[in-house]
Amino acid sequence: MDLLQPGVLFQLAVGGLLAGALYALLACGLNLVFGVMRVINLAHAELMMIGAFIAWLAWRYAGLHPLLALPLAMLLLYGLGLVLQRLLIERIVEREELTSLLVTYGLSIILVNLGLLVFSADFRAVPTLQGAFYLEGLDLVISKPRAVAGAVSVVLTLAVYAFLRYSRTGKAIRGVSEHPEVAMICGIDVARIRGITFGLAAAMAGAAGVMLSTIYSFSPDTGADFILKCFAVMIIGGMGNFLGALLGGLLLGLAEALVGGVLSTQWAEAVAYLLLVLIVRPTGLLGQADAL
Amino acid sequence: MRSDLALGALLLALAILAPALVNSYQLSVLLQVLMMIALAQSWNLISGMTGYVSFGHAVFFGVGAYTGALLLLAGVPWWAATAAAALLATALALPVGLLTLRLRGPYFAIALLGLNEVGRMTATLWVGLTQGGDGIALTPALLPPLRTSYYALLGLAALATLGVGAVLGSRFGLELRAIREDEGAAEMVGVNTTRDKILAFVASACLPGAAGALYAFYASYIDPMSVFLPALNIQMVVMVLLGGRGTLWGPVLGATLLMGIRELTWAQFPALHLALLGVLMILVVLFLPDGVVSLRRKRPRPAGRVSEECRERGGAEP
Amino acid sequence: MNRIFLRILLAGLIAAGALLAATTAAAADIQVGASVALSGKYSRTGQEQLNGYALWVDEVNARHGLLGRPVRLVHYDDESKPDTGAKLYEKLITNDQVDLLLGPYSSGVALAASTTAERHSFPMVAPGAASSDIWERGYKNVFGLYTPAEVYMDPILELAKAKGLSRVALIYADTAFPRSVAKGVKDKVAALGMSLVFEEDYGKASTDFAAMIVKLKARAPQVLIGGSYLPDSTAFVRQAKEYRLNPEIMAFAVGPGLPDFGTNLGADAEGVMGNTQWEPTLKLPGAREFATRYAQRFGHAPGYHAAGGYGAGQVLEAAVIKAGSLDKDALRQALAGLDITTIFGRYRVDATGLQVGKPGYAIQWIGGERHIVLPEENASHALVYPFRPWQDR
Amino acid sequence: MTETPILDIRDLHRDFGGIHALRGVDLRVRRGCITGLIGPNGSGKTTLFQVVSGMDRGASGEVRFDGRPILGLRPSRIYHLGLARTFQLSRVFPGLTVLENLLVAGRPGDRGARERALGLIEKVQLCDHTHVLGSRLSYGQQKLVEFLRVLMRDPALILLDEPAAGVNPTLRQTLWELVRHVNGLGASLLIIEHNMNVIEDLCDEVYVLNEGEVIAQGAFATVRHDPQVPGGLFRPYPQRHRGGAMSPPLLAIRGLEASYGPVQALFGVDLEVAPGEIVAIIGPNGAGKSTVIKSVIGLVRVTGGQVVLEGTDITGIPTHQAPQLGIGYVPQGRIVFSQMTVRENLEMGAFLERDRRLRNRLVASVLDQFPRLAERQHTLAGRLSGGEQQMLAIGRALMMHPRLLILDEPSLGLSPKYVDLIYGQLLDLRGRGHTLLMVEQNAARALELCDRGYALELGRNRYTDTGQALLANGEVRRMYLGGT
Repeated sequence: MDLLQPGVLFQLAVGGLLAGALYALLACGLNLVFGVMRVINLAHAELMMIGAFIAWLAWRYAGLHPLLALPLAMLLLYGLGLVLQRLLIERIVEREELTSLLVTYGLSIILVNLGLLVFSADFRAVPTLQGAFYLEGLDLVISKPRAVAGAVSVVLTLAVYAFLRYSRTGKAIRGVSEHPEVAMICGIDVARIRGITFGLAAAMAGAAGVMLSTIYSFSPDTGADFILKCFAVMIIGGMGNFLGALLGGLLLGLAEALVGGVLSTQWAEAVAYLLLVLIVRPTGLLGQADAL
Repeated sequence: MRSDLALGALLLALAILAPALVNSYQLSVLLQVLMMIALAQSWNLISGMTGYVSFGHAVFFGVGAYTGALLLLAGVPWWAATAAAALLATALALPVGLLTLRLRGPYFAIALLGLNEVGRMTATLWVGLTQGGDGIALTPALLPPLRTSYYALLGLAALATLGVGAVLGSRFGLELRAIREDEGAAEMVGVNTTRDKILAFVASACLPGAAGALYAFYASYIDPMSVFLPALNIQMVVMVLLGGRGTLWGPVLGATLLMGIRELTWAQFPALHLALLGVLMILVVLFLPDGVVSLRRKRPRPAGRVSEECRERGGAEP
Repeated sequence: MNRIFLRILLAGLIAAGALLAATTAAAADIQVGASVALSGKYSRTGQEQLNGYALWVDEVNARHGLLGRPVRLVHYDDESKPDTGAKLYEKLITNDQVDLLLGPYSSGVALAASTTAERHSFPMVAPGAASSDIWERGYKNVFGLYTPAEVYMDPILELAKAKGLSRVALIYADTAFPRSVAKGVKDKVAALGMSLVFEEDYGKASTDFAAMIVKLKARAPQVLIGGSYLPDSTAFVRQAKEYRLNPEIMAFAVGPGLPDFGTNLGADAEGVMGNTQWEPTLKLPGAREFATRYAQRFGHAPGYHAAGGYGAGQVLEAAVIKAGSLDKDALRQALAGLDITTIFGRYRVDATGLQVGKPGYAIQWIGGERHIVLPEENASHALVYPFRPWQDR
Repeated sequence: MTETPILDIRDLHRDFGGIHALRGVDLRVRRGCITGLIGPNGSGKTTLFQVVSGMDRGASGEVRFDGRPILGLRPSRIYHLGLARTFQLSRVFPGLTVLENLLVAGRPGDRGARERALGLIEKVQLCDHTHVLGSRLSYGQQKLVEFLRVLMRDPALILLDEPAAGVNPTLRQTLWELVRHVNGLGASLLIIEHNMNVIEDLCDEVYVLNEGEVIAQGAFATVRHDPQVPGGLFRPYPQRHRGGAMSPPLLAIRGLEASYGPVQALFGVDLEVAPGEIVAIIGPNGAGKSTVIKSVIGLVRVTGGQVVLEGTDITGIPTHQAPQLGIGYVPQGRIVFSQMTVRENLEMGAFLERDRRLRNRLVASVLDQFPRLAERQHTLAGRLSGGEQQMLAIGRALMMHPRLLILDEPSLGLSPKYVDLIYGQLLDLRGRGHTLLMVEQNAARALELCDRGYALELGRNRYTDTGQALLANGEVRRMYLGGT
């Protein structure tokens, strides 16, 4: 069958990995927040949409190229993340998981609907990056916006990883994630670190949003599809595992592209959901299933 | 207990008389309130009582809607189609419960969220059965009249409330609440937690199945997006939280309040009313975690009587 | 029983009663009821349709109303949801007791809302719905305005046949309207003896077509038909460019007919074909004037959704005048037999209420503007053929 | 003689990823007997309960209850067979009333259950609390209710995990009477308890567990004199209060009261630490030893009294300010950041030092003191042995040159070799002028080392003197240190 030719599969795989890099960037932030404060932020994808709309506004009204809007969006979302953490998340960090799920769910509804109010459900795009790279020798086409988005996503994800790994604040974040009490007695202000973590995750989501705006058409409610994909990524990579999320994102992108190629785009969309249900594998996630 | 029965009887009487008093639009609003009460009570049974938060109960609603619609098209009478929808949803809940109820906290919530999407994708992709994204349109000739749907949903809502009331006052309810409080300790005092959770889950899937079918008959048109609706999951959660989870009247009050707020706000603030719902959700969770019913003054049971009972017994013992 | 709880309940009942009382105020005006999407995924197009309704009402009133009585529009937001639409038409009919009904936007909502109208035997003029499913249920009270989705692509496929093309690829979103388009395309392709080399549907939210295009390229189609909306058609064209998918004809159902298609794609829109129900440039009585007045009132040029709304009003007006009363049976008869041309085009329905009088128009983006290219008698610009390969641009 | 024991455990093993919590435990509870289970913290007592009750299903070996194997059965099944247990930290259902808490444990469909529950409630004089939510009870009441709960179905065997910890003396008396009463009605009991008086009074037989092995068994009188049994198993002391810090104190604690939620843990503790001293806090489990030091660094909410460091009131400071004030803290259980290297762990200790070069110098100086750590500085801390991890935790606390170093159970769970090593390090630290405040279960070792010791019981001071004096005090030796 023509679709299973190596050339076609290779083409699909490259496209899938690039798309997957974007999932990874988004899911890494979600995972970071989960790791540090055990909060699953259901509004994470809405933060991404804010990033996308910042890019759109900057392009539409100031003619700013998305790559220039990137730092702006990240900065604004970092600030927004700090505020949200202070106003909402800090109040629920120590409460039962249901509370954080519900509060962030509420936040997500608010953001989506305010977005619809302000921007309407119209689909927007930021068509500044155009065209593709044609690698004739390999018989490979790589869409320019996708290549850029993929590269930026991978670079940012690795940069955040390096930040966590080597910087003083990054180590503090890891410390709080592992043993909040011990981190405290090392002189780390845990509430502040939580704020920085949430801000950082929001900034990553914002960056993902800017990149998304260059690839896809989007409307305020586009985030809903992505949050489910993020969960799938977290489940593949392991909840709270940063590099795992990077890997998970790439894998999901790859799987979607291949399924989309071999079956159909509809099935490709189902991949993430089927992975979500994988959470019920008999031993449960992280082998915690039967612990009472 | 007696006052609960009295209140229930009063509400039921009002609801039975309602069709004679209101026009058919008002009746359709009431019908939706009743549907929401039935759904809220179902959710209450599993999530309110055991603390296992389902973010995917709409999947049973969706399955029920499709079952009902397809059977109706095949010539099955509406009431039989509704019963079949309830049965199928219940049958589906058994394997789902077996697989997912071993997961705790967010894992369970996410698994069911995913399940709803799987349901939606199935309805979308299984074109041969469901007509995919075309949806299923039902013609009026097949549909039960509005009043019939209304009474059927009234029956569901009453059944659900009665069921929750019965469970709350029963040993089973006590065990479910013990699971919510401390699953390990519950197991240690002899509660077969696995069996109880699955029973509650399966029971809680039955009514959304029937409600889904009746919804399809009321709306006359369903498609995957409109019945496997994530927003419906949110509504179930919000209604129960708003009213008070794990209580008898909380979901009834929550559903009524929520639908009332919707009726009052959607006309004025079309896009805003969902945002307001989000705000409400956050406020309730943060400041009123036990729901509106917790506002009613908690009068502690007269301590004197109890200790007398206690003392009397003490006196009687040698 | 604790009193506070009862009090809350009582207060709720009183509030509900007051609400119901407030909404049932009678009026001497003729009330025209409509519910369209003002929020949710169809909010933009729904709003345009509502604008069309509103403009018609204003102008009718400026002409001394209907049957000598002023007309008032009662409208709601159905949130783009079928069940809300059904409930709101129930409200319009039984609670507001409106005299006339105009339809909602989108085929899905119309499918649900029309059942409500049918139950009450209340005739409804329904623009904003093109899926012929609506008229296959034997209803007596739903009267379409749009060219049915099934024949949307006929002019373009006939063009392809005339140009000697045979390899057709079909993609479509998985909702009621695009599926109807696709059904029509498949029938027409078979009828014309062409071959369908590729067919795939995709989710409504899907804007990632990379995998699909890679597959498409392998099948080398000459004609690409998309049963699509705006976001997906826009995304598809951008990705088709990246992957250099070069059919001779590229046509989409909804997207290219909208101004945003050009705004979003810029020069890449060039040569893409599409359908339109209506363009201001059509040689129809009053179309141009309507466009001017609409632009004055709402500050932007009307799309076909707005014109459809206005045209539906005109149809309703003609039917009321023909029936001479607001009687439902008389109106139904009038609507069934009416044959008029509005600013939106010809109106004539078959026995089921399906629109059969209005032809489909094919448009093409040429020089950054939409032009009608087919049928030729309505063309505002000559067809540009074939589609210029991306790498040559 | 040939009667089968009600509980028969043979060669029971339980590993947690390389840590052997139980290594071949053999234990028998005879019918109608009260059997005591004693042993230092971390010796595997609670793990044994977890396994026997079915809560932990990862063990290997054989457990027979009333002659039938129960290993691998689910807890509710085991309960229905007639084996019930309580938890070390009370697990009453917080959202259920006292009555409901009991009813849950009753036989389904048993009409007499309510009567019986009310009778039990009455027996412990909780009548006024019948319809009070579990969460509103005092901790002691919670423990009591939890005990009542397991009595609802006349179990043949009851496992009690420190039933009296945190219970006030009056209720405590009630509780022990209830235990006797239940035993009189035919139930067998296996009790974990640190109060040796109770063990001596109640138990027919005692098992001593250490590092997952039974090291002694028999009548209490026999076991007490068994040379194998560590001296750390002691019992309450007579009231005696003497001695104070010689020089102006570095740290002064006055009338300290503290609570965990509704549970008050400290009832006015006084304590002083002079510069250059090693001060040890000893006492049985639940005495409030760890709570004292956690209150100092703000990990526990202080509800009354004062903590003064060099004249500055630091009561209730946010924990993260502790290092700034010159307090280093080594938490219980050798907690290190397992995903970071040894070096990074030390750097975390100097988190407040922003200058990288200075930080490196601090790391170097700590590595000088702990050559073992220097060798492994690039290893992930999670891969170190227990003793090395404890060293690392101490090193981390020393990074900022604290004026006061606080240690919570530094020898807990370490093999004797490492205990010696750690204690050597602590002595070295004092030699270098550090001031140390430590909580220690291993009272004999701690008293040998320290300048002064404070003995706490039930959240109050019971005995204060120099370490040597405490060790030399015959009464203390007899009552606290196993009488050798």
